[in-house]
This record gives sequence, C-alpha cells and structure tokens, in this order.
Amino acid sequence: MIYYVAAISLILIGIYAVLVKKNMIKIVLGLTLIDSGVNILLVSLGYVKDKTAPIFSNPTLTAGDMVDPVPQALVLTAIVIGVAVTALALSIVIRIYDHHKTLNINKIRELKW
Amino acid sequence: MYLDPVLMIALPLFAAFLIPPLARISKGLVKYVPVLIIGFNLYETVMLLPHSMVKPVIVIIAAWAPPLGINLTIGPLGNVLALIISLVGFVVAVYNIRFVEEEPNEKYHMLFLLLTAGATGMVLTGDIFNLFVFLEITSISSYALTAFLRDRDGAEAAFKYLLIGSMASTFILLGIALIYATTGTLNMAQIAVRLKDVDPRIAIMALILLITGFGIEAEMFPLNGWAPDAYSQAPTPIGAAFGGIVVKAGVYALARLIYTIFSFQGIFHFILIAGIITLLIAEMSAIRQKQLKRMLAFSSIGQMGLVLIALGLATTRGVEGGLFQMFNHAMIKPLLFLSAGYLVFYSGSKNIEDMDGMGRVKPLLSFFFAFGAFAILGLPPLSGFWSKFIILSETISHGFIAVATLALFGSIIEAVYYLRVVGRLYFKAPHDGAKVQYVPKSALVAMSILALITLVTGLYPDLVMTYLKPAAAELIDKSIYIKAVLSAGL
Amino acid sequence: MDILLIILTVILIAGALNTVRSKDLVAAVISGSVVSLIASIYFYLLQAPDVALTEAAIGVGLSTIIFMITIRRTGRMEE
Amino acid sequence: MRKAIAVLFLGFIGYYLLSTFLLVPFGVVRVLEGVGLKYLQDGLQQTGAANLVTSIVVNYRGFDTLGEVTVLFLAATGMGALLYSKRPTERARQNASVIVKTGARILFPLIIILGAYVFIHGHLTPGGGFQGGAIIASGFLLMFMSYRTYHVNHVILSRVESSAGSVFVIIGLLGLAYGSSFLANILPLGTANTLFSAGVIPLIYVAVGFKVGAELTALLDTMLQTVK
Repeated sequence: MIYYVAAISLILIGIYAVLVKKNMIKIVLGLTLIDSGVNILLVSLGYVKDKTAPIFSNPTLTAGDMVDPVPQALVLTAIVIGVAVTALALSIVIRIYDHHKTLNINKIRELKW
Repeated sequence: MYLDPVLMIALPLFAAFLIPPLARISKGLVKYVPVLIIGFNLYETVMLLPHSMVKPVIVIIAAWAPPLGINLTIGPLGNVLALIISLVGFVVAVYNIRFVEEEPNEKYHMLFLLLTAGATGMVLTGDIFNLFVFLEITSISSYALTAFLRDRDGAEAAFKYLLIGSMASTFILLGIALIYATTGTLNMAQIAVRLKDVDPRIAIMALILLITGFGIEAEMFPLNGWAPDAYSQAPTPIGAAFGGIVVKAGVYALARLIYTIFSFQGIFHFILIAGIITLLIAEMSAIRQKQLKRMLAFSSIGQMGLVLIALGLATTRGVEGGLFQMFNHAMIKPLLFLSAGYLVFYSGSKNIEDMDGMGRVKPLLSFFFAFGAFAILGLPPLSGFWSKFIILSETISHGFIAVATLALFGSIIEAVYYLRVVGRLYFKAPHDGAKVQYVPKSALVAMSILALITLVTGLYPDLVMTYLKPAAAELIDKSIYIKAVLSAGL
Repeated sequence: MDILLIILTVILIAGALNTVRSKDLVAAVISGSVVSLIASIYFYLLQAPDVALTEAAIGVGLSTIIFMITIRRTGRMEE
Repeated sequence: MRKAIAVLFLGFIGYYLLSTFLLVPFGVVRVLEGVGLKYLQDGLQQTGAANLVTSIVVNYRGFDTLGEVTVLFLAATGMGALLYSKRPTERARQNASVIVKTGARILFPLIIILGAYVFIHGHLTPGGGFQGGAIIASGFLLMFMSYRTYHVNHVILSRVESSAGSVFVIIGLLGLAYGSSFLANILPLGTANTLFSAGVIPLIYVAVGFKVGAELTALLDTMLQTVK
C-alpha cells in the first residue's frame, strides 16, 4: 500500500517538474522521477505477500512460493527505455545550449507552450 | 507466395544493426538499404493481402502460443495499414536517396529504417506491451530525426516532442499496469475477453490513460502541441513520414483500443467530439500560418480530426470512410510535403509569400503540389472526394447534422488556404532570387508514384475499398479478431 | 520492517522534492540518484532482484553520470 | 499562478490515480488464470531457465527484448547524430592522481569479469545482459575518468555492437529455419540450474550483454567527447 503512495507521489512530483520548471535539465530530471514512479508501481502490482523472488535457486521451492515475474520483466524493459530517452533528451539539451547559451526555456522563444 | 511475416520486423532491425559496418566499406551503398528492405516489406504486405482478407494470419513468435508468448496478428486492418506504412516508407526512402547530404548520413538512413520498422511493428503486433515497445522505437527515432539537422529550431521542436512523447509513454505504461493487474494478461484479444469482468472504474481509468497516451501520437486535440513544430522543423522527408507513417500507427492503436479492447458505448461520442474540435481548431490555425510547412502540419492535424469523426461514428460505412481518408491522407500529405520541401529549397524561404510564381520557375514541382492540394480538398474526380463524401453523408444520415456542418465549414477553410498557396504559385510574378536547379530524378520518381496512386484511387475508388471493407468489418465486429487469436493457442 | 519502509519512503519523497527544488543542479542530480537508489531497495524488498540490479546499475550509476556530464558541459546553477 | 494551477491539476490527477490503484488490492494473487501463474508453473520445464524473469525476458517475450535492444541502439545512434562534430574536442581534463589511476587499472579487469559473470549466469541468478552490460560500461567509465588519454577504439566498439545485434537476430532466424517460429528455442534444454542449460537463452543473453555494454560505452564516450 505504501508503495502505491510513494510511486504516485513520485509521478506527481515529476509531472510538476515538467510543467513548472524552467530549466531543461530539471525537466529531464522530472522525466526520470516519473519513470521511477511508474516502475515502482508496476513491480508492486506483481508482489505477493510472503513469497520469494521468481528464481528456482533451490529445489524445495515450488511455483506457489513465488511472486509474479511478468511485471518484473516489463519493468526491466521500461528501465532500459527510460535511460535511452534520458540520454537522447540530454543530448538535445546540449544542442539547444550550444545555440542559445542558456538552459532556461523562458529565454528560448519556440519552447513556450 | 509470402515469407514468414515476422521478417517484416526482423529484417529491418538486422539491416539497421549491419549499417555501421557497411558504411565503413562504402558510404554510397547505405542509402539503398532502406529502399531494399522497405521494398521487401511492401512485397510482403501485398502478398499477404489475399490471405489476411479471408482470415487473420497469426504468427507465433518464440514457439509459444498467444497468451503465453507474443504474436503478430495480421488481420485486414493491420495488413492494410502495414501496406500504407511500407508504401509511404518506400517512397520516402527513394526520395531520401538524393536528399540527405548532412553528415552523418548513414545514421539518418538507419534511423529512418527503424522508424518504419517500429510503425510496422505497432500495426502488426497482437500484444499490448509489445505495442508499447514498438511505439517507443517509432517515437525515439522520430525525436532524433526531428533534431537531425542540428539547427536551432529542430532541436527545440525535438525537445518539445520528446517531453510530450515521454508523458504519453508514462500514461500508456500506467494503463498497461492497470490492465495487467486486473486481467493477468497482455494479449490484446484475451484482454478484450476478460475486461468484461473487471471493475468498471478500473477499466475506465485504464481507458482514459491509454487514450491520452495514444491520442498524443494520433494528434488528437488537445494533445497535438508537438505536431506543428516537429513537422515543420524536421527534414522534409521526415515531415512526410510523420504524416504518412507515425500518425497512422497512432490512429491504428487508438482504433484497436476503442473498438477491439474496450468497446464502451460512451467512448465513441467522446472521440466524435474530440474529432470535430481537432478539425476546427487545426483548420483555423492553418489559415493563419505564414510558413508553408507549418500550414501543412496543421492541415494534417485537421485531416486526422476527420478520421476521428469517422471512427467516432462507429458504423461500418463510417469506419470505411475513415480508413479511406487515412489511406488518401497517407498518399497525399507526403506528396505535398515532398514537393513543398523542394519549393522551400528553391525559393530559399519557408514563407508562403515567397512562393510567388514558382509555377513558372518549377512547373513540375508546382504541378505536384497543386495536384496534391486539389486531391486533399476533395475535388470530385480525385481520391479525397470519395472519403470526405462517405464520412459526411454517413454523419448526416446518423443525425449529427451539426457535426457535418462544422466539418464542411472546416473543409471550406481548408480550401481557402490551399487555393491561396496554389494561386500564388501560378498567378504571381516570380521573385528575382529564385534559383533554377534541377530536381533529382529520385525525388521526381517518388512524387510521381504518390501522384499516380492518388489519381488511380480517385478514378477507381473500389480498388481500395474492396480491401478497406474487411478492415472496417474487423473493427466493428471484434469477435473476428478475438476468435482468430485465441484459437491459435489451441 | 514497516518502520524501515516508512523511513525509506520519507527519504524517497524528500529526495524527489529536493530534486525539484534545489537551485544547484549537481545537488538535484544527486538527490535524483538517491531516489533511484531507494527505488532499487524497494525492488529488492518487493522480491525483484533482477530489477533491483538493473535500477542500481542503470538508474543510480549510468544516468547520474550522463546528467553530470551534461551539467559540466552546460551550467551548474539554475537560472 | 502557473504553480497554483499545476498543483491543482496534479492534485486532481493524483486523487483519481490513487483511488483507482487502491481498488487493486496489494500483495495478493488477484488473477487466477493469469499468464504469470502459468509461467511460474511451467516455466522451468518449458524453458529450462531457473531464473523465470530471464526466461520471460529472453524467451516468452523475447521479441520485446529485441525491440528493447533496438531502443538502446537508437538512442546511441541518435546521440551520435546529434552530437556529431567534424573534429572531436580535445580533452583538457586533468589526469587523476596516481592512486586513482592504479586503482582503476586493477579494478578495470575485475569489473569487466564481474559484468561478464552477470550476463553469463543470467538464466541462473539475478542479472543478465542488461545488468552485465551496464556493469561493463561502468568499468570503461572508470577508465575514461582516470586517464585523460584513454579512449576506446570506435571501430571495434561499433563492430561489437553490430555483430552482437546480428547474432541476436540470427539466433531468431535459426529458430525460424530449424524450429517452428522466430526466436524458437532450438537447442536442448539440459538440466536446470547448470550453466549449460536453457537452450538458446544464455546465448541470447550473452549477445545482449555485449551489445548493451558496447552501446552504453559508446553513449558515455559520445557524451564525454562534448566536454572539454
């Protein structure tokens, strides 16, 4: 339960950063916060109380003792996609900085919405 | 005879991985790779058509039957859209041969190939998370391509697009999380079956999240803030690819969502209203634009509004009209973009005012532009007429007179601004500075293919309609799709 | 166990808020990596060691470095 | 004003999001017929991998992983295109101190071996291609940071990247040629919990490991090239 609250707070804080902040690096940081929030939410949806990780590390474990592995597999994908987007976003930020010598979106006309 | 359809995705990825070593051997060869690979995809989609029209072709991947593994589900709808995407991709790839001189151009071709592969994957896959992964491939390559020229405006447009796109993927992922948590599956057919037993509050929330996410790619109001900038600042062929490829994949996802997976009654009215608002706002903005490519971008959003109206009607004939409109738009908008690209290049300015008299300086280019403009306006013998006619008559016959009137009003605005440009091209004296250079043959070939298809579909609309009918039927009657997927598991 | 979880959550949210608030971008990025670190501990507690390892390697390590390089290239203080 | 609207808007989203997710009970088995349980019950017999997350990532949902590797490849390519400059900037950074340099030189092979261990044992223990690749990239990062003149050979890096990616697709195509479908597991499964088990899964994960390692290293290198 507390995981839901934590994850949704992270998502909201991230969206806040994207909507309100003026600094482009801050905005990208907001995106990574959103990503972490979504990932926590997904993994916590697969969790089952008192069960172990889905790895048959010793022979006594049976299928009934394990948490749902699917959300974990999805999150693995989501994390990698997240870092790819972050890296691309930052290189675009570097490009914009080269042209304008500022990271403040208020000083960059086209970016206002 | 067709090969395994999974090759339509595996081969582009394989080719993209091999482009860097190929570029070291010979830089000149790289630009032919997308033509070859997307040409193969085109061949595959054409060869698949007769099979998928009868019964959806299910392709199992990794030897696990549908609910367990990922599968490709190639029904009439997916096949027609994959055909559209490959066709536009092929034409743009031909156009690219002589267009891109910017370094590092092998990366450009690689990104373009992956953009097409991603969009193809989106329309073919039968698994919702896989759809998300392909959406990311499509959109990440779009971000990079938007900024490819490394100029100021391109980078800014790309940043804006990336922000909106990342929000979209967040919403989609949250929606998928809710769906998986309540149905325990990611296969779209199985989700459609199981959603009936899910708490409606959760299902509606998941629907809202997913529509928001995919609506961004489909340029639905008010989520289309990225489009005008991205279209106009990206290299010309990429603007064409956005209109012909990326948006089509987004609309497909939206249609699959509202028809096959959720199919709540209330949602269709919502889509109808969103469509009409999108149409009106886009057309009103388009008429105010000073730059040619920005105008085309807003016009593209307006056309998507029309498609959304058609999808919101939720009748067989309406959906057929909407799909036909998508087909026409996918052929005509790239034609307009590609010719506008060279018009902008030769007049040396992005502004409409500077296009004066290009009809005399570059008659062939201007002809292509004017032809595209007339076709998209829906002048009777050309293809745009039929799709608009079907959508509007269907809207009226279902009692949405107000919607039809507003859509007609939008079309009139559209006519005004297109004819304004065409008028300038032909009836004004050319400026002095216009450079007279020759247009590369590859670009002319690309534009002629599109113009020819537009002409032929205008004269014989039934050629396309025979394939669109089963596609519309697949959307209206979702049991066809579901049965085909789930019986593959037995 | 519950107390540990609550402490972690408080740090997580404080870190996230600091990421948004701080004028110093380096401090913001460090807070962001603290958030990732705690997310990684969460994953471990949620019986997802694979995800925890990925988040630790990619979220805490790699993306922090990429941010730092960008900050070094551009400017440290938020205007 | 802008902040107030944003907070109001977020409160609205947050309320609906949280109240919806609270309808989904936490920590219990919710769906009895879900694919998750099927994987748990049959995964070990069907794929031979003790780590079920690996068997899902590489085998059941292997197509996703191919897409995921492509996403990373795209990001590296896109960054290369965006940050491209005709002549690389000279790095004027200071060399690190002798202690750091020596430490880095000792640690570097250990980190690489750790990374390789993680992705080779991906089907047995937590970890796999992505984690191993990231560890390897961090090893290279250590060297970039410690030695001013240290640079990786781009041709080799890009060759590793291309061939690892191709190997993934080729394994998939072999599945199509000799098995029933793309990415089908055509090798014998072996006994679970031994290194040579689970058919093609470890092979694919090793390819993924090489590819991710090379891509992340290239990504870091491109980034570092922009810094003076």
